[in-house]
Amino acid sequence: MNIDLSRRSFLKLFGAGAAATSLGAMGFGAAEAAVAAHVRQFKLATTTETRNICTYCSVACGIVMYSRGDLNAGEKAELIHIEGDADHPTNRGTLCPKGAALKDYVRAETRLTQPRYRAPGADRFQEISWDEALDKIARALKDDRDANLIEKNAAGTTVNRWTSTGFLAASATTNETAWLTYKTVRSMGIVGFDNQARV
Amino acid sequence: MTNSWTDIKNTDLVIVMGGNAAEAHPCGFKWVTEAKQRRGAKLIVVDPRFTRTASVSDYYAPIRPGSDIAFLMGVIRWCIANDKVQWDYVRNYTNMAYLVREEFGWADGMFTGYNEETRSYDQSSWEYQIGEDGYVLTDETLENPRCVWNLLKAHVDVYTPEFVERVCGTPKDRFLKICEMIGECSSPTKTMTSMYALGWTQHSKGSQNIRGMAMLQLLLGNIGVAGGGMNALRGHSNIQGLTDVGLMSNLIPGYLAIPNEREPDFETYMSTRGNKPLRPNQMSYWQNYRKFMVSFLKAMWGPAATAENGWGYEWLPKLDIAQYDGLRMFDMMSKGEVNVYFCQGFNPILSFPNRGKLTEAFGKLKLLVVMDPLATETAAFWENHGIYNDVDPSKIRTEVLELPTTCFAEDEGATVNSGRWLQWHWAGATPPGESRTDVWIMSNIFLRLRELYRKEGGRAPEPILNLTWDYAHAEEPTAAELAMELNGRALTDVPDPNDPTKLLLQAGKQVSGFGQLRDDGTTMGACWIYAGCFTEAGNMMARRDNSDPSGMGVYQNWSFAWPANRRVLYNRASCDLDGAPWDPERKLIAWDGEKWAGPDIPDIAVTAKPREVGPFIMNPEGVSRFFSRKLMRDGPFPTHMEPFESPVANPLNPEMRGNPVARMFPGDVAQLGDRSEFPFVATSYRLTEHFHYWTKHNKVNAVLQPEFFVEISEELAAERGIRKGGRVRVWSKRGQVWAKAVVTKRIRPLICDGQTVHVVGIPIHWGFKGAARKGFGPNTLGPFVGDANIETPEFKAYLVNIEPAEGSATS
Amino acid sequence: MTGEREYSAPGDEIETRKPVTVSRYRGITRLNHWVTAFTMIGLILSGMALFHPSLYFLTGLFGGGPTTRWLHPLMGILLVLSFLLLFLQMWRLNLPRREDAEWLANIKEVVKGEEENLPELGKYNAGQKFVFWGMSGLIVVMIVTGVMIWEQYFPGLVSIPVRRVAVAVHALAAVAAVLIFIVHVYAAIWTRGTIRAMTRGTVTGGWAYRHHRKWLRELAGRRKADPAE
Amino acid sequence: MTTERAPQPTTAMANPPVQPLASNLLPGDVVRASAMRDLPAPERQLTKVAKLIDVSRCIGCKACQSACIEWNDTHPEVEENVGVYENPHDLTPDMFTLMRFTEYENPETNEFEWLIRKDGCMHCEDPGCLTACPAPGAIVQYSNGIVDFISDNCIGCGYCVAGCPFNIPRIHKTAHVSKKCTLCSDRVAVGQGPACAKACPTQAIVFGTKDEMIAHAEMRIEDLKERGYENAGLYDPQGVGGTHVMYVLHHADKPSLYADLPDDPKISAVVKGWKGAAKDVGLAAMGLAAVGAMAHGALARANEVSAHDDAEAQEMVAHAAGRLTVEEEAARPPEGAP
Repeated sequence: MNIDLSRRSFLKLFGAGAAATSLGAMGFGAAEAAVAAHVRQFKLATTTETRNICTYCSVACGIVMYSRGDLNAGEKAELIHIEGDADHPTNRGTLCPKGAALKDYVRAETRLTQPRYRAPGADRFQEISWDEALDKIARALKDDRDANLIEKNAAGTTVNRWTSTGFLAASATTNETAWLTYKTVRSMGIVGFDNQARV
Repeated sequence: MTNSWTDIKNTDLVIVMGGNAAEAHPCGFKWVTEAKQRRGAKLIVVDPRFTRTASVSDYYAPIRPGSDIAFLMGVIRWCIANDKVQWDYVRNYTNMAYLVREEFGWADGMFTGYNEETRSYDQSSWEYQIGEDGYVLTDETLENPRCVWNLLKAHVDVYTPEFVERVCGTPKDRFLKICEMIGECSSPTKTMTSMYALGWTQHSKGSQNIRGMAMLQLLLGNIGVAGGGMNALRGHSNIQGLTDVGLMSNLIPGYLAIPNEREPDFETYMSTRGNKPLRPNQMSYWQNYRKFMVSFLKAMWGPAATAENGWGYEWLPKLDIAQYDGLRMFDMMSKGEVNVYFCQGFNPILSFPNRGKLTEAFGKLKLLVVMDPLATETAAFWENHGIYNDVDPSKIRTEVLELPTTCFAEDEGATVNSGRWLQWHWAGATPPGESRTDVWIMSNIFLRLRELYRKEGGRAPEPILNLTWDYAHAEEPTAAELAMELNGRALTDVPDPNDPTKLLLQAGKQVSGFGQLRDDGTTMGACWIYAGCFTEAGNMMARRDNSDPSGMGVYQNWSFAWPANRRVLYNRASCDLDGAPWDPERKLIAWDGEKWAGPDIPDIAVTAKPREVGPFIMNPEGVSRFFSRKLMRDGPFPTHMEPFESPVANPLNPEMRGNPVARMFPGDVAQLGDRSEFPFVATSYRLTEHFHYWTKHNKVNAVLQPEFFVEISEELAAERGIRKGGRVRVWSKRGQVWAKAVVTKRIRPLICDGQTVHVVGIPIHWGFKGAARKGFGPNTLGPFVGDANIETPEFKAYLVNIEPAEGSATS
Repeated sequence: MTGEREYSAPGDEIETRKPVTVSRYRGITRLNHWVTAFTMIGLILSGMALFHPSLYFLTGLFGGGPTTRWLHPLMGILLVLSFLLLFLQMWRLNLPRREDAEWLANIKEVVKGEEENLPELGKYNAGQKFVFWGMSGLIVVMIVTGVMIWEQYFPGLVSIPVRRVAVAVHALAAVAAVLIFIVHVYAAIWTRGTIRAMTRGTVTGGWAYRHHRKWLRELAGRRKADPAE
Repeated sequence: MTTERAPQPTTAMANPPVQPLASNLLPGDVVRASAMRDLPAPERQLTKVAKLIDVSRCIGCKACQSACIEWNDTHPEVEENVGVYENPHDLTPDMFTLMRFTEYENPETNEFEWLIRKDGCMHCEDPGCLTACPAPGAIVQYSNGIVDFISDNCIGCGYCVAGCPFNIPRIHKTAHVSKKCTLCSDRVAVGQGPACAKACPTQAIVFGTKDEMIAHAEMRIEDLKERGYENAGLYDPQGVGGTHVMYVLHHADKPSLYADLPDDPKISAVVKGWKGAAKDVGLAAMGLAAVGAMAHGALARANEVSAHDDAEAQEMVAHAAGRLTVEEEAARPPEGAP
């Protein structure tokens, strides 16, 4: 009754099945792939790598993002995995519990995908087009600036100070975003301008 | 950070105080473990809680939240008393021998010049004695009682180990053991590094905490050397960059200042920024201020900025007060003085103190615009979420626009790490839905506003109409275009000042460094300290050569570090007076007889002769300062001040509440609690499993720390009948929260001034949006008080009460 | 006295007189027995598959390993319920009596098939009683240990050390049960005329006389006393 | 078809390849498989690998947990806070590794210590799970030391749970298969180290050949001894033949301080007994009984009812017409008795 397990039957158990019998014919590769299927398929094969920097803290660990699809080739890129960049001098491939889970931040269920508007007194958001949203903002800025900009102080000095509109800037955006934000905000005369350095 | 993450491996002693590096910066903390392994370095942790950093430390000491200055001044006193001073360094590279004005003094915990009404100091006495030659008077013998050395000795005299124990609750034997460990680093070949973060900044005297340690580091000769320095670990990935680029009320990129209204024109503005050297031969680098300012103004307004109109100086807003920082804006908002407010990737409802006040303030806005990749509590401040956000939407009239933005994975550009490395990153994912980059959104807002001014006219349209906008695609400038502006370029041919027949730079070419910036309008450069980041040789920030031939962790060809690709600031101070490294095994630079050279970029003119030019080239003295002159609003030396809400009185002056010059709005005084009603000290902090309020949106991190909790000692739990895992109510004068209780041996009651002080630890991270369980943040409880110099809220030390709350309503 | 039974169960009766056939098990009891029997066989086969690697192929009978894994304990529950019904019907007549000792003392003769010198017996001999009580006890052991190791529904019921013992005890009990099962089956085959008791429900008078004379005698007497029964 | 064969891994500190590589962890490298005896000899011997967890460098940040979830695409539940830092509260079929925290007041130094240990599969040289498993090929051990669960062969019986001396395997509630750390066999197969070891910020978790890991541990132990931890040592328990996940402990004399890490783990004697000779003895006993019965049936005379028995029965039934109860009948002296 004892089963005498030959390598053949062993392989069979491992899922190779008929494929193993024609191993010679198929050559290395497909048959082996079938055999090896029990070690989980390596999920990063044929993905596109992109170098990035962790968005969380200012250790600024190097990361490698793996996506299906290549943005540079004009394709839609779906992020499937992120891990530390072993070439990076600071983190040498390591990541903390936040960084190691970055993919699930990018793909969080609570990511926003559509501009939304909340009317005064409403108890919910409604979707709104970008055009409408941007026009609303520009209008509100224009109206408030025209109404409240302090062009000159009591001494008659031009001060171009606008205090009734304020701007809190993101601290995880790039320098380039920061510079563009700076330009636009300062050109308007906004002084209620701050970032996350304090909190 | 004066140094870099990778430099920490060169240290002999790490002191983590005012931070929790292992938890908040795990991958940076790696370099502490490297130092331990490579050099046998030791790690000291001083913290109210036995943190995860403490779990791998060699020595731990507890401290009462908000008493760090007493501890640090105590260490300085001990080092002086035990001659643990790097004398060569202190004598030559600090202002120890400088004479201070006779009028300056300190008594009852206060410095001379205090004005109770304005809650400020008249700082006129906080100054050096200046000789007839315009230079500071000094006494190299250190005998003059008015020299900084003697003033310092007198100032720290009160901070005996007994005083430290009384104020900080740190057992004397533990304090002394730490003094001894630190004292060893006064050797020129031993260095200590200080790693700190919000544990020091989020106090009403946060800046003075940091100065305290900086002074200790100077005493030990540890500033500018490998493995030393003052290392602010910093928070968000680009908080350094945003500050560098000046996204603050009072800043212009590169740490230039927004003018105040007493500076009506450009020349007046420049007149106080001459920065004439205070000692012979000193570089006083800020003498170049005008070049940076003009280049900035040209970056803003291009051809419209001319010598005639003061380079467009008039178009810059001018401040009437020091700054309109976040706390002030929210205070103004609560009074109905703000109509439109933008939150770009920022969730102030959870991150600023006194949430109740904030919610009320936001309800007084006409329009709130939130740009964020995630659904934030701020965008939904009007939504009712039971006890987690108990508001009535129908009573809130604020219009809200919530704009979906991309995140790091979907955009390109550079962020600046704590070690000032500008690292470029690339997009690798398609943005979800209709989300757009912040650049696209800001451009579109600006272009539409500009169009309105073009069409309709309006108030002061020039700064808007004249703003340079010469991008290939006006609606979405590329990261490279913007980075090139930050670097700066020649607007016209720039002649070589030494040989006018030659060209220094051809029109349109990128500058190679800030040395090429000009004050005549021939160059533009948005942020002078970034000059060199994107040159004619290409994008330096994208460099990925990770070789480190010196083994010092310099990585000279990896990305770009400001300024000038320098990795360790003040590195001239790593060498003795003659230019030889204090420790030849840890050479950053050295004088080779003709020039400075080494693995790092010298922080001094390469041909500046040793013994002539001091190492601290940004200071007009050329040396560093134990006595900080007028630079700090709350005193030229740190002095012990209690938190605004404290369980004990200040032994230096029992009448003094908090920091006498800290930011405190009149309406908020009534919202301070006292120890009779709120007997326990609360301190807030971050957990390693989470990043602020983002990762609660991430299922993985929500799994790792699912629910809001507070941490208390077994003793306090017993006293209040609280069980491990039980539900508790924590309340302050400003609000209440419900949490789970983690009862632990890692927090112990402290004995301060003869009484038992219990600490309640309150992690941040939870709110009413995301994947984790709904919860609260400590900001519901924290006081609306800001640091005297930098306006950080006092999140690290305030008073609360706590009780069991089993079975009470959860929604 | 006439209503009482000492050696027989309700339903046991002389069915025909010439030749004598005796009703030994009612239909419901037989059904009960066969449900138990087939469940037992299923349990043995599935259990054996998990018991020894060389018998793992038996999982094929049940549609594979995972099915075997969930089916086995369900069959176990069925067995317990089914056996419980049998137990309730049979326990009284399986109580030991004095003659059982004598029968056991002469077990050699039993094996030889020479029953002439054995004491007269009721419905069950000591061997059958051993099978009955043995199975009863082992089934209790197996269901208790089985629940302890029933991963699907009771994963954390007992500590791991207890669970280890439970697995071992379960296996040992199963071996014992199989041995008893073999004895039971073989005895039924070897003792000719027995199987029909569980198929047709009746045995011949000779069989009853030879193996369970007291039982036969009681039935013979009862029949007279209460013809209506 | 001609895909390059992946190298054997030597470190976790590398960026995984994206070009397709042929697996280098093959069925032929299996040296032991559950419920399968007489496995053919492997064609080659892989270098033994190991993961070393230096508890003294561990900061309890849970990056390993995070990386594990992400790499293995598991979905642990968002639980509650129950007053501790362990989250999830235990290993689960979706959480293969877990930081366990112990607050310890060292009576020798009077210092408080927060001992943090990463729990998870130890990849025993002599795996109790594999010993206990009844499903052929559900648990395999490769010649590099990795003990892997092959879900397709797993029947979800939970015997591995009883077999494991470290309380590691967990049975998935809906998939009904046993789950645990695979030492990232899918990464190892393409020359990479485990995800947790790569992520670990302080490199408290390192990965390489077992020999290198032991050497690395020795260096760490020396450092710990210099820092006053006299009993620092390596945890590579020989009771299970050594493990391919090892710990550096500051208190190697008391492993159980670290959230009940077994002091001297070995496969339980009960499991060994039940899985060892007892199985064969049991099987033999059952076989013998069956064979014996058959032999008896074949050789011995059946116990048959004789005509005499039938006649006696006839007589008895007829006689009973004389209103004798069974008792009376029995009490009657047998016919022909004196």
